[in-house]
Amino acid sequence: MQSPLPIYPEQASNFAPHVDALLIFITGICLLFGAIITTAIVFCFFKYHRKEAGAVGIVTYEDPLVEVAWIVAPLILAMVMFAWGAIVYVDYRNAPRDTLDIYVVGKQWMWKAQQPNGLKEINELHVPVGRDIRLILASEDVIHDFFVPAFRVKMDVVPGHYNTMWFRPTKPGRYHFFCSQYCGTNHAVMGGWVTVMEPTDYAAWLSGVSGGEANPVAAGEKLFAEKSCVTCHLANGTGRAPSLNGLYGGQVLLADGSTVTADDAYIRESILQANAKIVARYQPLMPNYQGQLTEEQIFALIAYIKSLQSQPVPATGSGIAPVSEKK
Amino acid sequence: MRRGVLFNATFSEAKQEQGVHRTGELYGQFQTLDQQKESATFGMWIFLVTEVLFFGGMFLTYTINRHEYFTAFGIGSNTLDITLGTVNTIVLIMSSFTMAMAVWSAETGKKKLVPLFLILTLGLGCVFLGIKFVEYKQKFEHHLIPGRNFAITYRSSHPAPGDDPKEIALEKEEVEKAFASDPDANSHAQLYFSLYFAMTGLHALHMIVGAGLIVWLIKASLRGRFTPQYNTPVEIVGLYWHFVDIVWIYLFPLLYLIDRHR
Amino acid sequence: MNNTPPTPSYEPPRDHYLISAGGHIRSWLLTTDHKRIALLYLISVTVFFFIGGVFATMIRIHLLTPDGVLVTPETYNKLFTMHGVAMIFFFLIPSIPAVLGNFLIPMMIGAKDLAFPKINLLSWYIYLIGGSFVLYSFSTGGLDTGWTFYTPLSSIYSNSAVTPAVLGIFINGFSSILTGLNFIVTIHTMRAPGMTWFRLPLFVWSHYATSLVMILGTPVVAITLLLAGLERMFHLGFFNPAMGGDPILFQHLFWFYSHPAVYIMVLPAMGVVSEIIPTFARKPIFGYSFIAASSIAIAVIGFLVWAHHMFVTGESTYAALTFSFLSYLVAIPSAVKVFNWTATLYKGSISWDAPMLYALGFIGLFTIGGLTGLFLACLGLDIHIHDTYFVIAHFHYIMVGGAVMGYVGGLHYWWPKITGRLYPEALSHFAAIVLFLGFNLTFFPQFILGYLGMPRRYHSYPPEFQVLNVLSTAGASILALGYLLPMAYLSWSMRYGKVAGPNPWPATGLEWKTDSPPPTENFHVTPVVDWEPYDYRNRPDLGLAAGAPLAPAHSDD
Amino acid sequence: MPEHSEHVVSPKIYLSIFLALILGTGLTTWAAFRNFGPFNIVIALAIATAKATLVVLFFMHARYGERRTRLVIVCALFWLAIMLALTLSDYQTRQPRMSRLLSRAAHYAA
Ligand code: HEA
Ligand code: HEA
Ligand code: HEC
Ligand code: CUA
Ligand SMILES: [Cu+2]
Repeated sequence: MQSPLPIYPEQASNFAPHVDALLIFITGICLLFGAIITTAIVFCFFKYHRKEAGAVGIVTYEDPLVEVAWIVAPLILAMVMFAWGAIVYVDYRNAPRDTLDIYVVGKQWMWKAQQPNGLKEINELHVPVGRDIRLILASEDVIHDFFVPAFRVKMDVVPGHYNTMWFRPTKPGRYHFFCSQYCGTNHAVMGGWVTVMEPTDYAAWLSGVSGGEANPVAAGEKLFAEKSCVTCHLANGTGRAPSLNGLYGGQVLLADGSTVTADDAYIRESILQANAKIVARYQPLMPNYQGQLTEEQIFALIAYIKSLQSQPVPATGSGIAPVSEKK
Repeated sequence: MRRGVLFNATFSEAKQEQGVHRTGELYGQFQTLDQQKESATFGMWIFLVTEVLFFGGMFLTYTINRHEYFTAFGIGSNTLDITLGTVNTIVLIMSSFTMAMAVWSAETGKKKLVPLFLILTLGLGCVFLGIKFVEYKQKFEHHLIPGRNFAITYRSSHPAPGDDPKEIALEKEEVEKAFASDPDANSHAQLYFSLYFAMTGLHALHMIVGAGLIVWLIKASLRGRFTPQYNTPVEIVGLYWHFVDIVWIYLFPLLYLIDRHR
Repeated sequence: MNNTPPTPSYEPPRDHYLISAGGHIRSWLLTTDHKRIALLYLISVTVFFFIGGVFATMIRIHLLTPDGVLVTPETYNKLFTMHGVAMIFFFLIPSIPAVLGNFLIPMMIGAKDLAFPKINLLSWYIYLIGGSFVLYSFSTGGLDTGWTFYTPLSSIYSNSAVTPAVLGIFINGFSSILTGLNFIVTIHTMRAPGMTWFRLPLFVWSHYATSLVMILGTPVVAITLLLAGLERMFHLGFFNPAMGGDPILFQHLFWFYSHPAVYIMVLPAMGVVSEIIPTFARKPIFGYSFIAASSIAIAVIGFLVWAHHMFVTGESTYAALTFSFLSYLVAIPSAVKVFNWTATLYKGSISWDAPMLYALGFIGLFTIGGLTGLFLACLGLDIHIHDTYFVIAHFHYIMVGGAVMGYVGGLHYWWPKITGRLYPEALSHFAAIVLFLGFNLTFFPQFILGYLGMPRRYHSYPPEFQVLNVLSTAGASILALGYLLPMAYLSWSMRYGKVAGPNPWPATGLEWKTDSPPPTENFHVTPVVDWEPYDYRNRPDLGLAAGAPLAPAHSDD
Repeated sequence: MPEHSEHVVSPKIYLSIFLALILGTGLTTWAAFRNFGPFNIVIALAIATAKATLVVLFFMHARYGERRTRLVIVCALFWLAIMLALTLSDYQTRQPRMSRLLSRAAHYAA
C-alpha cells in the first residue's frame, strides 16, 4: 500500500521506472544547484550584512574563466538530461512490432475503447499484463488526452489525426486514467479505470463478457459484404480491385511509382478517400466512403482487413508490391 | 579592453557631426531635429517588422494548407479573375512608383509636385480597392463566400447569361476532376477562400489606412509644408505604402497563380 | 536595523510631474508624460490583478474538497480561464514594462520622454479598449476555453463569449507592440551624452530584450487569435478538422508567441533584480556584460523552443527532439544571470531593505521555477507531467514567485522616486516574509500533486489528492494577505510616508540624480554620463565612503 | 555611401525600378501558365522576392539607408524564417504520415 502522502504514483508499466529514474536524476542535479545558490545567498546575506551606514562593498569584477565555467557546467548537465529524456521518448513514440491494438475514441465527455475482438467498453480499459499494448486514438470532436499516471504515459487525442501510444503493463491492478487535455465542461470527469489482468484472466474476460457485441472481424466481414466491397475485392485477385489478402503491414506499390506501408492510416484513407492513393495497375474505380461509415465501422473494416493478413496472397491481383519493386 | 572607447559615440554626439540643416517643429522630448527624424523613420521600420510577422502568420497557415490540399486550392485559384488580378498588381506598383516620386519631390523641394504625386497615389490606391470590390462582389455572386452557401460548383452549374460557355465547361471539368481525387474539395476550396478573404481583406484594410494617411499628407502638402528640410511624414507614409505593395507582390502569385497551367 | 545613511530631512520639490500639469482628471487622461502614463498603467494593471486574484481565490476555495465546494463545472472552467487571461494578458505582460519601464527608461538613459509620447498614451487607451472587450466577455457568459484557446474547442464547440475575448486580446496586442516599439526606438536614439550601450543600466537592457519579443511575437498571436475568431464568427476552417484545417497548426502559431511571451513576463523582473542587487550590496554588478548579453540571448533563443508545449500532441519525433534540445539551451542564459547575481553579493555591503528581500526572494523562487522547467523540457518526463499540476506549479513559481515578486520589489525600490515618499519599513519586511512563506505553501504541494498525476483544469479530483490541495488553499490565503499588505501600506505612504529625497538608498542610476518626484521634463539640465554603471567608487556625491580598492581579479584588466 | 538617410534617389532610377516591377509581374503571370512541375511555385516565389527586394532597396531607400535599417530588415526576415522553418520541420517529419485528409470522418461519426 502507499503511504498517505506518496511522492510518486504506483509504477505499473515498463515506462514507469524510466520516468521515475529521470525524475530522480534531474531532481538530484536541481537540488545540487538549488543548494549551492541558496547557501551562497544565505551565507552572504548574513556574512556581508552592512555594519556601518556609509560602507560600500569590495569590487569584484567578472572573471571570464568563471563565467565560462558556469556556462559550460550546466550546459553539459543539461545535455545529459536532454539525451536521457530523448531516449525514453523515442522509445515511447515508436511502438514495438506485434502489439495488441486497442482502438480508443474520445468524445465530449467519455472514452470508448474497442478490444481486438470487438468488445466495447466505456470509460474502462482492460489489458493483459506483460503484453505490449498499443492504443490507437481518435477523437470525434475536440482535443482530448489519454493519461494513465501509473503507466507514466499520455497522448493527445486530436480530431483529424490518428495518434498512437504504447506501453507494457507490468503489474495487475486497477489504475486511474484521466483526460488530460482540457476539452470543455466535464473535462474533469472524463476519466475511468484501466484494469491490468493476468493474460489468462484477460482471455477469460474477453470471451466471458462479450455477450451482445459482435466480434469486429465478424462485424467487418459483414460490412465488407453489405457495403459491397466484396464485389470488387475478390480474395483470389481476379476482381477489378486488388485482393486484400496479406495487405496489412505490407508495402503497396502506387501508380505514381512510390510505395507506402499499408498501416491503419493508409487503409483508412483507402476506404474514405479511395482516390487519394491509387494502387499501381488499377483504375481509380473505388467509390469514396467518406461520410458513409462511422469511426467504429471503419475500425471494424480495418480489423477485418487485418485478419486477412494470414490469408494466402494471390500471385497476381494483389496490391502488395513484389519484393523486387520495393525501394 | 576598455568598453568606453569603443562604444562612446552615442547618438547625440554623433549627430552633431552631420551637416544637414533641418527645420520644422521640434517636439519636446527630442534634443535635435535630426534625432527626431531618425526616431520617426526608425519607428516606422520597426512597425513594418511587426507587420511582416503579422502577415507571416497567415502565410504559414496558407503554406501548410496549400501543401495539403493542392487540388482544391488550384480550383479555388482558377476561379479568380486573372485579368483583374494582374491589372491590380500593375495599379499597385504604379502607385508605389508615384509614392516614391512624391517623396522625391519633397526631398528636392518641388513643392507643387508633392500634392500632385500624392493625389495620383491616392487615386491609384482607390482604383485598386475598387477593383478588389468588384472581385469580392463576383465571389459573392458565385457563392464563393465561405459559409453555409459556399459551393465551388455553383458557377459551373449555374452559368450566368454573359458567361463564356467554353470557360464554364472548362471549369466544370476541372472541378469534377478535383472532386474525383478529393471528395472534400468543397470544404478545402472553402479553406482556400477563407484564406483568400482573410489575406486580401487585411491587405485592403492596410490600404484603407494608408489612403487615410495620404489624404492627411495631401492636405499638409497643399499648404506647402514639405520641404527638403522637413519631409519625414511623406517619407514614413511612403515606407508604409511600399510595404503594403510588397505584401501584394506575394499575394498575387500565391493566390491567383496556383495551378494555372492546365 | 537598516544601515542606510541617516537621511537628512528633505523638503519635497516645489514643482514636479504629479502637480505641474495640474491635478485635473483631464490633465491625466490626456497626458503624454511617460511618468503619468506609467501611473495610469499602475492603476489599471492593479485592477486586473485584483480581478485575476479574486478568480484565483475562488479556484482555491473550490478545490478544498474532491467534489468542489463553490461552483458548477462550467463556472469553474470559466474561473481558471478568466484567471489566466486576466493575469497573463492584462496584468503580468504589461506590469513591469508599462509601469516601471515606462516610468524609468527615459530617466535611466537621460531623456526627457519616450520617443513617441502620444503613441505611448495611445497604447494605454488600446489596452483599456482591449480590456473592456475582455471584461465584457467575462460579464456576459464568461470564457471557458482555457487561456490557451485551443481549437476546435474555442472556435467551434465552446458556448461561452469567446469572440469578444479574442478580439480584446487581439486589440490589446497592439498596446504591447506599440510599447515595445517605443522602447526600442527610445533606447536607440534618445540616450544622453556619454550614455553608451555598455553604460546602460541592466534594467534597460532587459527591457530592450523584452521589447524585441513584444514586436516580433505579438503580431503572430494577434493574427492567430484573429483567425480563430473569424473561424468562430463565420464558420471558416483554418483550424477546424471538420473542414480540413489543422488544430495543431493553431498550437504552433499560438506558442510561437506565447512561449517567448513568458520571457516578456520574466525579463523585466530580471532587470529589476539587476538594479536592486548592486544598490543594496553597494558594489558593481558582477558580470555586467554577461548579464546584458544573456538578456538578448534569452530573447533570441526563446523564439526557438515553442513546441515544447506540444510534446504529446503528435508532433513529429524529430521536431520534439529539436525543441527539447533548444529548450535546454535557453536555460543557460538564465543560469548565467542567477550565478552573476549571487556572485554580486560576495563581499558586498548588504542591507536588509525590503527591495533586497524581494530581489533575493525572486532569485530563490525563480531558480526553483526555472529548474522545474528543466523537468518539463525533458522529453521522457514531460510525457508524464504535461498538463498536470506540475506545470501549474512550474509557471506560478516563475510568474508569481519570480515576476510578481520582482514587480512588487521594484515598486518598493522606486516608490520614493515615483511618489517622493518612503514606505513604512517594518511592515514592508513583514509583508515580504508573509509573501514568501505563503507562496511556497501554495505552490510547492502542487509539484507533488502533479507528479502524482492530478491533471490541471479539473473542477473535481480523486480523493487521494485532497491533502495537498488543502495545503495549497491554506497557502493561498496567506498569499492573499501578503499582497493586500503592500497594497495598503503603499497607498497609505503616498500621503503619510516619510519624504524620501532624491536618492534615499543611495543608488548610482541616472534616475536618482533628479528630484523625487521628478520634474515633468525629468532633469533640470540634460545629464552627461561619465561613469561606469553601478560604480560606487569615487562617488562623493552619494555621500558614501570612498570605497575599497579594486579586487585583484580586476587589476590586470 | 554616407551614413545618411537623405540620399536623394533620382527619378530615373525610380522609373527603371518601376519598369522592372512591371516586367516581373508579366513574367510571373507568363510562367504560371507554363508547366514547370514542382518549380512553378519556386519560380513564382523567386520572382516575387526579386520584386520585393527592388522595392525595399530602392523605393524604400534601404540601399542608401543606415546600417541600422538593414539590421531591422534582416531581423524581420530572420524571425519570419524561424517561424516558417521550425513549424514546417514538424510537418515534414511527421511519422507515420498523418491522415489529415480524413478529417471529415471523425466529424461524421459523431
Ligand atoms: C515567466 C514565465 C515562464 C518562464 C520564464 C519559463 C521558463 C521556462 N520554462 Fe515554462 N511555462 C510557463 C511559464 C514560464 N516558463 C507557463 C505559463 C507554462 C504553461 C503554459 C500552459 O500550458 O498553460 C510553461 C510550460 C512549460 C513547458 C511545457 C510543459 C507542458 O505543458 O508539458 C515547458 C517544457 O519544456 C517549460 C520549460 C521551461 C524552461 C526550460 C524554462 C527556462 O527558461 C528556465 C530557465 C531557468 C533556469 C534553468 C534556472 C536557473 C539556472 C540555474 C540555477 C542553473 C542550473 C541550470 C542547469 C543545470 C541547466 N515551461
Ligand atoms: C501572472 C500570472 C498569474 C498569477 C499572478 C497567478 C496567481 C495565482 N494563481 Fe494562477 N494561473 C495563471 C497565471 C497566474 N496565476 C495561469 C496562466 C493559469 C492557467 C489558466 C489555464 O489553465 O487556462 C493559472 C491557473 C491557476 C490554477 C490552476 C487551475 C486549474 O488548472 O484548474 C490555480 C490553482 O490553484 C491557480 C492559483 C493561483 C493563486 C492561488 C494565485 C495567487 O498568487 C493570487 C494571489 C492574489 C490575490 C488573491 C489577489 C489579491 C488579494 C485579494 C484580491 C484578496 C481579496 C480577495 C477576496 C477576498 C476574494 N492558478
Ligand atoms: C467499384 C469497385 C470497388 C468497391 C465497391 C470497393 N473497392 Fe476498394 N478498391 C477498388 C479498386 C479499383 C482499388 C485499387 C485502386 C485504388 O487504390 O483506388 C481499391 C483499393 C482498395 C484498398 C487499398 C488496397 C491496396 O492493395 O492497397 C482498400 C483497403 C480497399 N479498396 C478497401 C475497400 C473496402 C473496405 C470497401 C467497402 C467498404 C471497398 N474497398 C469497396 C475498387 C472497389
Ligand atoms: Cu476530454 Cu478533457
Ligand atoms: Cu514554454
